[in-house]
Amino acid sequence: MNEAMIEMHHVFKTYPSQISALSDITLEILPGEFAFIVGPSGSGKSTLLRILFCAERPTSGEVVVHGIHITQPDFKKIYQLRRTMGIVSQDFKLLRDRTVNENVAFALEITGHIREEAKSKASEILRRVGLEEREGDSILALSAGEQQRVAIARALVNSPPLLLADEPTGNLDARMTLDVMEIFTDLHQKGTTIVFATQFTGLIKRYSYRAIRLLDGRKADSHKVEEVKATG
Amino acid sequence: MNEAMIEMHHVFKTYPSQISALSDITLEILPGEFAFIVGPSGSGKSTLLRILFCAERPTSGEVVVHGIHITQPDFKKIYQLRRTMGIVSQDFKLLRDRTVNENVAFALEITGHIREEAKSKASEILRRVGLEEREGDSILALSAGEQQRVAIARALVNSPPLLLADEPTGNLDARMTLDVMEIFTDLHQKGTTIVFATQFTGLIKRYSYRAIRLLDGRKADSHKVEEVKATG
Amino acid sequence: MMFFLQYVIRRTFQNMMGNLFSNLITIGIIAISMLIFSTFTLLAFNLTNFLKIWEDKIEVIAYLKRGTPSSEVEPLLKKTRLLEGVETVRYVSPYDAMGFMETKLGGQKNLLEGIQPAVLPPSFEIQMKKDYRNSTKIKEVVAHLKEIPQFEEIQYGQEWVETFSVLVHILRLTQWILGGLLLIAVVFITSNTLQLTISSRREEIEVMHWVGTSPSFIRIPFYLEGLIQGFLGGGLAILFLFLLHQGLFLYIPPSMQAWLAKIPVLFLPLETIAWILLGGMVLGFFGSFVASMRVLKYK
Amino acid sequence: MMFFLQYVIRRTFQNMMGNLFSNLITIGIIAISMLIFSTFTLLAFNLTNFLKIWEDKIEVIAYLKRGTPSSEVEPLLKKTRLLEGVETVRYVSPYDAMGFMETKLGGQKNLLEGIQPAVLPPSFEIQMKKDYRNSTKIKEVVAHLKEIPQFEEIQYGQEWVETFSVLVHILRLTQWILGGLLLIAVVFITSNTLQLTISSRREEIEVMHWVGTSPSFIRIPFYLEGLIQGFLGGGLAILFLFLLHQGLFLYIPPSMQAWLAKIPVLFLPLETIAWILLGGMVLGFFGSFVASMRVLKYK
Ligand SMILES: Nc1ncnc2c1ncn2[C@@H]1O[C@H](COP(=O)(O)OP(=O)(O)OP(=O)(O)O)[C@@H](O)[C@H]1O
Ligand SMILES: Nc1ncnc2c1ncn2[C@@H]1O[C@H](COP(=O)(O)OP(=O)(O)OP(=O)(O)O)[C@@H](O)[C@H]1O
Ligand SMILES: [Mg+2]
Ligand SMILES: [Mg+2]
Repeated sequence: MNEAMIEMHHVFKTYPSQISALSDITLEILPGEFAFIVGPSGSGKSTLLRILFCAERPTSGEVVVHGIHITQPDFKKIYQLRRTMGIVSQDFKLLRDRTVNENVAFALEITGHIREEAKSKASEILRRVGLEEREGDSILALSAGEQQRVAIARALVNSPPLLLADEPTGNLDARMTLDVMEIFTDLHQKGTTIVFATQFTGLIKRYSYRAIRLLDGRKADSHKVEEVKATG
Repeated sequence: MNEAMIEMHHVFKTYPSQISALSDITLEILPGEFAFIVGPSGSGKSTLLRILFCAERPTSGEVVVHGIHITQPDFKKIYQLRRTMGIVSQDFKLLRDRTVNENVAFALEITGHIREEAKSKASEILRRVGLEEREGDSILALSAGEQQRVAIARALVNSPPLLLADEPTGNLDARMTLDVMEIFTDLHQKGTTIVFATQFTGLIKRYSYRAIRLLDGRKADSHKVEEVKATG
Repeated sequence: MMFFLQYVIRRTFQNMMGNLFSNLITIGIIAISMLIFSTFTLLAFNLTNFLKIWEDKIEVIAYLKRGTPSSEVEPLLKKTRLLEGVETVRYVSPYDAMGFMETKLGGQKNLLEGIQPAVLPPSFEIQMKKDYRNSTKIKEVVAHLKEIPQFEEIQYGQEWVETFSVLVHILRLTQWILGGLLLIAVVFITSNTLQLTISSRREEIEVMHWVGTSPSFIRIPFYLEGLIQGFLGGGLAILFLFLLHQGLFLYIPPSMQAWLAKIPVLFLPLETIAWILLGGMVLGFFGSFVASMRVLKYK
Repeated sequence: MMFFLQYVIRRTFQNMMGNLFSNLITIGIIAISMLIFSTFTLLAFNLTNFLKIWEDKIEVIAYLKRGTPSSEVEPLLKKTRLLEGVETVRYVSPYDAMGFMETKLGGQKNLLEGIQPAVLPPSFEIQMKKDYRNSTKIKEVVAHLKEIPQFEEIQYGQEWVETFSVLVHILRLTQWILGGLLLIAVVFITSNTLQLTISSRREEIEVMHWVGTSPSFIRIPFYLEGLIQGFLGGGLAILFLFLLHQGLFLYIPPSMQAWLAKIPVLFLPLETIAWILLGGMVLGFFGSFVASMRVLKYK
């Protein structure tokens, strides 16, 4: 096996409609690293995260996560892999007819936590994202930014070793973005590997983490991985 | 009747769970005006736009749009009012199982345009937001930024005299935001009234339009309407 | 208007195709319900028809005293014919009675060999007028007959007359109960499928509201869907019933066919078929109406 | 394990409550289908039972020549009893024959007044062994009987025997065809509702996949739902059938009850009830299985 948390070797992703979303991506993310994936809209950031999450299969190339080859994974085992990851999806993927707490507790329940335990753990993490007063509300009663914070809470509640976050601050205002970044930095310091996709170059300028830049996804040959070290 | 396009008099909105989203809002937007609604996440921007769009009823106060009192509107007539408005919803509200073109053409078809005409008009507006190559793709095949542009195209296709846009550039990168703002500015110059809700203060700094700032929606008494004139 | 119709038809078609499987199931279920109902209607129709034929056969037999002189028969016939409620009277001589017994005994008619007809009593077969063919009225007529001294005994199928009335009664009652239940079932089922169709289109309907679609544009396609489902379900039921009706004759062995030939087994009259189709459509429409009341609130 | 069970039950309950209306409809439809099926089973059961009783009555009548001396009767009886296929033989004297005729003629028995029994022929009533009670075997026995010179004529209900065979045949065939159709219908209906339940939960299922729920956690509640629907549907059908069966007696007028008393109208035996319930569950499960195959692909 390998010591890297995530490895991608010459990964190509061409969607059925001949849209090349990723082309010849090779990268390595070490355990405990905090990596930004940056690039303009449509450059393939979400595609990259979805591949890591086994929600999409690469057209060619090899992907290794946690030492497991997930290029052609056993469909029946995907769920076990997913339990080791927290994901913040760009469209939140929350249950509309459940409350805030239920949405977060849900992720615990299905992994075998008893209900009360799941509830109280959910409360705890919701406090951390500042939604302690909204626990009993339905998801539909939340503003976009609030929903995004619920999605973040759900991704964190299992304390996964790997966190995949797709534009997790896209609907947050400047102050909340700082709050969330603080949580992420905290997790990073505790050893969690974080992959953070965003198009806001402002963030990578402010935080001096490694940034992997994807270029416009429409032109297949321009797909390159660049290392951008931003300063402070 | 009145010459203002939009009037709000002492509008309060308290959601059933006792959350006060708007409190004592009084404002007036003139025909042809371009107005930003700014404020942090959860400050009531979406609520304000939903009230103007008759998707939500104010708890008290009076709202007049196009000279029509919509505080207690005739439910059967809402659709006629909506046809005079274009709305870009924060969650896009696109049809997932239709193509890009169909999503835009749909808004024309239901107002009585024949199919071919609707299609070609949709193509035209989609070219304007840079999605001419994606017309035949399903909405699910689009990145978040691309979906947002479809939502903008749909709002514009009917050439409505009033455009309500809720965070329409939230998923767009810097370059695309400029493109969209150019379209909006263009429409504004042709006489369209535009209400543009956003939390990105960067935008209001760059464009010297009137900005109405909402303050934190959680504290009812701090709800105030401020006029912020930003300079170029 | 033309545009509206075109739109409604296209959309209904899209809706139905989008939920093809559940539409087929609904149509099938409506067809089954309507089949049960129309089978029952057909049965009731034939039974009523059969009972009418049978009703005509209700008769009173008055046995004359043995050895009544034939000169007395003619005036007696006249007298009987004049009684209230009596339609026709037929004189059955001892010879006729012998023939009747032979028929009645069928295979065992050998028993009668060697019996002289003369030992049998003559009798009158009395047909009642239509309005008098029920147990109360017959009893009245029988009472009058009993007053005539030349009659030894009066007999009539009292038991059968009573059973007959009960049968008709049960039939009518069952028809209404079963009919009612099935109608409710059809409305529920159509309503349910359409409700599910509508909820599976919830997102779409929300978007339609969002872009300013008029309520009728949203609803009418669903109503039409219900109508079509009801119509197709009813049509299938009738088709299937017709095939069953035809198949009955193909399958039945010749020996029974001869027996059935005596009772005409009719198919439903065109008018009833039209009513069933119309009924299916009304039910389908009603189902979709209920569904849209429940689900299609304007937002 | 305990936790898993608890989870599955809670979720199944949530699912069913969330789609309560369509669940009720499904259960109702399954109940109707099963009711039709079990009504048919009950009818078949009773008819078979009735036919068995009737079968016992199939007999051959051999008329003796008129004036056969009574000394010859005893040896003839013995001889007949020894024939292959014959079970019992009963001697019917002319006096017995007279009594029989009176019964047969019922209301018209007055016709017989004045007839001397002596003019009637004596006869043997011959019961067949069970295996011989069908048209081919009876014909063989009759051929043997015809060889005995003391018999004037041999009679048996040939027509009835044939009709009987045909009836049993039709009954069996219809049972299988109808049964098969209804079973398919129940699977389709359950599958359809569950498919709709599943699609109405599509978003939720997607989220479940997203947070790493194991496939069995997602599927088993749906299977259980199908099982429960099938069980409740079957149970309702049996309950309703039982009420119908009981109600039959309450509603029928005393005159007919006496008549029905002769033919015992039985309810289904416990074993059959168990099979029907089990069948409902299997069908429900199968329906949900088909539905989840169609809709629940892992993403
Ligand atoms: N299922 C799909 N089928 C076809 N094309 C797709 C599909 N998903 C994504 N694409 C295309 O692949 C490209 C990359 O999409 P992706 O969602 O990865 O972009 P992104 O970097 O996340 O953009 P954004 O910042 O707008 O979310 C886009 O052009 C998109 O239209
Ligand atoms: N249907 C609802 N029921 C109860 N509370 C609601 C409902 N919709 C919104 N709210 C609450 O009202 C407040 C204002 O919400 P709104 O969506 O208007 O905020 P916003 O300014 O659009 O925020 P964002 O920038 O995050 O979209 C929030 O606290 C939100 O939770
Ligand atoms: Mg994306
Ligand atoms: Mg908002």
